[in-house]
Amino acid sequence: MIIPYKYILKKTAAFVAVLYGAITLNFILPRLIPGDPAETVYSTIIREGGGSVSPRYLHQLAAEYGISNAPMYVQYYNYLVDLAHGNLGISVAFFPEPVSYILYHALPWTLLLVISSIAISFFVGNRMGRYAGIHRNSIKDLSMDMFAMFMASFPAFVLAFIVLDIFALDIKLFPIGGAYSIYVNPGFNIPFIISVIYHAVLPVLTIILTSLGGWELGMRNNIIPNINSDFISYSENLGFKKYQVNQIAYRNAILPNLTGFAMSVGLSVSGVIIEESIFSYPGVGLYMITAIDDLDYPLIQGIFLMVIIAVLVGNFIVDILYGFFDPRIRQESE
Amino acid sequence: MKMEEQEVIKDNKSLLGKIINPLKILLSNGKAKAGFIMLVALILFAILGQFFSPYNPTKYEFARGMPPSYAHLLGTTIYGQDVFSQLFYGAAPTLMVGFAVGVLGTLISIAVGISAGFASERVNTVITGIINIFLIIPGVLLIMLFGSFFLGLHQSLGYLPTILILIITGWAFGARTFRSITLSIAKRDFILSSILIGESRLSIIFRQIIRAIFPVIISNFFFTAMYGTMGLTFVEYLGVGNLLQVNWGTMLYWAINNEAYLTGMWWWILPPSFMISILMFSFILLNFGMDEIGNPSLRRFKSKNKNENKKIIGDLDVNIEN
Amino acid sequence: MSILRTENLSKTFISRHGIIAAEKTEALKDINIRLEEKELIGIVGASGSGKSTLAKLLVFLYRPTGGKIYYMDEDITKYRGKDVKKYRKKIQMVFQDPYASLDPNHSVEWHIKRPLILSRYNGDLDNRIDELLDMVTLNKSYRAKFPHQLSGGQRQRVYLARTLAVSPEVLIADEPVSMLDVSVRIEILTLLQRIKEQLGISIIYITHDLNTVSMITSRLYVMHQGMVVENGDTDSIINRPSNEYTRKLIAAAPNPYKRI
Amino acid sequence: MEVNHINAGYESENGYISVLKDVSLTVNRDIILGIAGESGSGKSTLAAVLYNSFRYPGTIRSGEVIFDGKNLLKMKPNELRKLRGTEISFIPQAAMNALNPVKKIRLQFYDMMIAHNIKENDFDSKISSSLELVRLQENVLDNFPHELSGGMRQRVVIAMSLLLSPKFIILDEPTTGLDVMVEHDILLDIKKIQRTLGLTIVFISHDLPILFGISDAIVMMYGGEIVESGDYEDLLRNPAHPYTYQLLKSIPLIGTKIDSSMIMKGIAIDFNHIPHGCYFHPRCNFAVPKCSDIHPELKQTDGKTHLYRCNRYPEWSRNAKLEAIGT
Repeated sequence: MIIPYKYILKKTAAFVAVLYGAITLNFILPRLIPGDPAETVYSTIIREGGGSVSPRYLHQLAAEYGISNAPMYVQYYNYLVDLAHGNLGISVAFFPEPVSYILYHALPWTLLLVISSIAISFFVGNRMGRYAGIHRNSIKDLSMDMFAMFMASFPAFVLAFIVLDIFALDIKLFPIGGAYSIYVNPGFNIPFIISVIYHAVLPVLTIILTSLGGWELGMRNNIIPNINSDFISYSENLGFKKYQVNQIAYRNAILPNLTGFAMSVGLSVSGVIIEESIFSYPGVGLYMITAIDDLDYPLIQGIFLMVIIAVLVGNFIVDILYGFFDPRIRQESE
Repeated sequence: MKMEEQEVIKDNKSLLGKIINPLKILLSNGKAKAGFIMLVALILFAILGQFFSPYNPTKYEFARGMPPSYAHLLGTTIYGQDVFSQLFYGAAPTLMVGFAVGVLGTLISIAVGISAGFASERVNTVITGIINIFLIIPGVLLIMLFGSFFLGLHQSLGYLPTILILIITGWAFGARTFRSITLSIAKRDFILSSILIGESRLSIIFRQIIRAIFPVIISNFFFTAMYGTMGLTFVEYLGVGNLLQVNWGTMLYWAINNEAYLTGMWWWILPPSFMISILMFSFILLNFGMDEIGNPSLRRFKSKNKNENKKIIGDLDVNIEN
Repeated sequence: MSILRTENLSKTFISRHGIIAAEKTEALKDINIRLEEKELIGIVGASGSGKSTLAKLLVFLYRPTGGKIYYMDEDITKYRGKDVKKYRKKIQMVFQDPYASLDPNHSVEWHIKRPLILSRYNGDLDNRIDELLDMVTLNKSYRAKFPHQLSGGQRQRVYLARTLAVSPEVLIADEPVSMLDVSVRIEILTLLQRIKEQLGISIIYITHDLNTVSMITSRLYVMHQGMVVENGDTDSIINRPSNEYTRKLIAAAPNPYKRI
Repeated sequence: MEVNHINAGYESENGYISVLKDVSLTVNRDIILGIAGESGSGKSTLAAVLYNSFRYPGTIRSGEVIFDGKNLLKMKPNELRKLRGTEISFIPQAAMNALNPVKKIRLQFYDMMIAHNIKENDFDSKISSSLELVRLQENVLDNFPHELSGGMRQRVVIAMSLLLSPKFIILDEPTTGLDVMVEHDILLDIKKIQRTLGLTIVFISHDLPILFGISDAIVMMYGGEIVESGDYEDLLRNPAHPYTYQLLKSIPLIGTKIDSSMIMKGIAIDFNHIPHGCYFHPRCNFAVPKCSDIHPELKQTDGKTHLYRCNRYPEWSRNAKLEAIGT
């Protein structure tokens, strides 16, 4: 296998640049929001019954944020140093838990939802698109497309409520929330794993249903020009078997769909955050809603950073894989 | 088919002709036609809603949580508002947000995308980087961040903050499309030829590139409008919009927050969901139909002369995904 | 005084590999050609010989990496901005593929009108358009047509009218007939010849096809791998090629009377 | 191969457009048959019909293509598939697009053999013998198509089409887009392969000089019908149709000077507006009034194998000769 070093190098450089941009944005944005986050947090703590905290804590809080009278570049430096040590500040809503601790516990659940739903909907959606594309302009194609468009036109959370209402409340087939049953022991044991899967079915199903349409339509529109392409008709003319021809068209069509991954990961994470709040799934999204309600800036900031890093890493991996799959991309960048 | 359309266009140079002819092209596609009819019906619904709303949609003047009846076609909310009035009256703002985001977002995408496609390599790389950052960051996060930034300002600014948030989070999709499409068109001989005869860049952009990518612009408009509608429901659902306004998004917010799905008040939660879905569906159909018009290899019929066909298509046949 | 001449013209393409590495490809090496007034010369070479790069250098679509281009004995290599625009009014280029060089969204009339407006033509535009169409043996009825309604040969003629609208002094024709049917080629070639004779425009005809180039040009440059390997009088090159590569080219020229 | 009374055209939004009109021809064994015509003469349509790869919106109204006693057009898809690449093969126009851009050449060869259930042990020997035919080194196998030059890609395509030693091959403008030297080399190779392996080739091109150079027999197409066919020598020396004569005259040649009598007037036929009478009469230098009324039938000259479709042969031919002497 040829290793596309230059391509990897280029992508790594881009990854680092975007990551740095996101980290900096995360530094700037809270400073743009009117009002001093430290003061907001402080007053929230007092309002929520933490009356005993001393005013000195305000200074301490300000320090936590890196908000001080120090010049901007010093603040920025402190922010980067803190970040390097994994210090994301202290949450307000879940006082006195550090943000990093909350994220450490929430992120695995979110990753579980994101990865499983993206994997399944990518696979199923692309297969559906392949089916529609191969039978293009037939009733099979039309019904497939209509289904995809119809599913995509539901706001994600509305669909979630419908699913929740039917499957969890009416026929009580699935639990209404949580990530696992309180009767099982967390750990690597079979009852726990089964319980986790059982609890993940509804949220994953909803995310799949809402994101399926995009994959289906994208794949269909990618595979049709491929089916009409010269190399496909040449393969047919050489007597390739039907499945070989379809496989070639599919493989070539799926490559541009992979670049669509960047968008889809972002969208899926959006979907997941919403679903988690509806299914009370203890992932990042659930904490996010609470954080927004309580104006928990450290937590918002932490989640923001965590999600972006996760998405960037995901994209980076896809990009690198893409370089191995499509030799043309390698050449373009070489 | 193309040939005929071109002829019709040049025969009708009047303003009316300029409106009708693109419409004819749009309606030549089944999916676009279905979407168009649905959209027109919704627009009519929205206009009528501004004048003929049976009750004041914001007043809490009726019995609470009544099921549908003659007096209240879709019953009342838990606060005693008439649901049908809200649905009727809230159509216009919902559509308005969708269209505003569609138009403004597309304009920004065109400006950014085309200038990136036409700029030097370095500028192009920088703009592409910015586009990618906006694409990769989950929209919900941005909506929340910018939403909380605007939270205190909503009352005085009406829908402006919401629209602004959605444009900020929604322009990048289109910009990416326009960038790649412009990059491929800018290398074509007919653009080089215009450079040689001394056309300025702006002139080339406005006279040639915009025309060449017009179907993509329209398709992108519907896509962004779709995003705008979906985004409005998100903004409201996440509670970072102005919840005192009446639109389908806020209706959903209140219905969900009062657990209408648990208390069996289907008449409160289903109508707005249903209407939003129809609106989204019409936008998706129009978007998809326009894609097929702009990219005839997805269409069933081809023009007679194979070679010719290829060349005409060649100018629009740009893979939007890349 | 030559109207156009180059002195050791070179072009090296640098393709970047991310941030560190870069690869250089020498497309042209020390090209010296000259074009006299009212002359039709040919540049012959296979693909990859750098002949298209040369064409694009001469009209400033690329910038040279070495050497100089003289227009009327004036070094134009350092021209920027306005000067480039002014120079381009004197020199125009005809592209290989007439399907691609006309904008499918605009009529024939638009294609000819734009250069007239841009070059501030003061006479009657309508008459001038008809005149130009007439020059390329097309009648008025073609004004309203769109490129896809024309045949390949007609498109190439419309394109010629477009370049003539700028009133250039030099025309660079890069493979103007290789995409056309054999039966149409002669028509375009006679047109080139007539443009030279009637309008006094100097023409560089760039091609890989020795058949057509030998029919209309007075002098030839044979290019191979970015260098001029042979030049001189067309007839003497055809009859007494001194370079091995030229001999191969002549042998490969298609001929119905010669069995393969 | 025998082709009988083919009528074919395209479905469009304005209805059916007829392209091929009652085309019949016979391809003899072990020769190269050239099919010539300008763009829009229906020759590519004919190529697709011959190979039964004419797809919607293209439709075949009637006719049959008999190959080895069987009608290709009536064959079951799977039967046809098995035939393709093994008995009968196709070399397409644009070699740059005919190969899958994201697969190494070797794997594409493998795919081809998997499709025809070849034993895995034979893979490498078959590949190397077919590469040898087109004078390619084996190291091209580990390249992606875009890493090869246009000429090499075309050779790979030829090698692939010949891989399972078919006896009958259709070439659709195989050298378009290649430059003269490469074109010349490839044509020489094709001819050599044809002679050594005893192949039957149908060679389709608009490039008359090449076509006459390589073919043993020639069919001239105009407006979707055959206007002349016969031995290449007959057509070259004694064309019976003015179209052939005018086309040959318009060929640019080294050493001749340009002259306006070489110009072929008019443009290729538009299938939407087919002229009345002889399709060619608006462009014919020898047309008389009756040509715009009577649509000529295909007739035989004395030479038997030489067919033509003209109202005025041999008068026009005599006139042309007189003119040539006069000037």
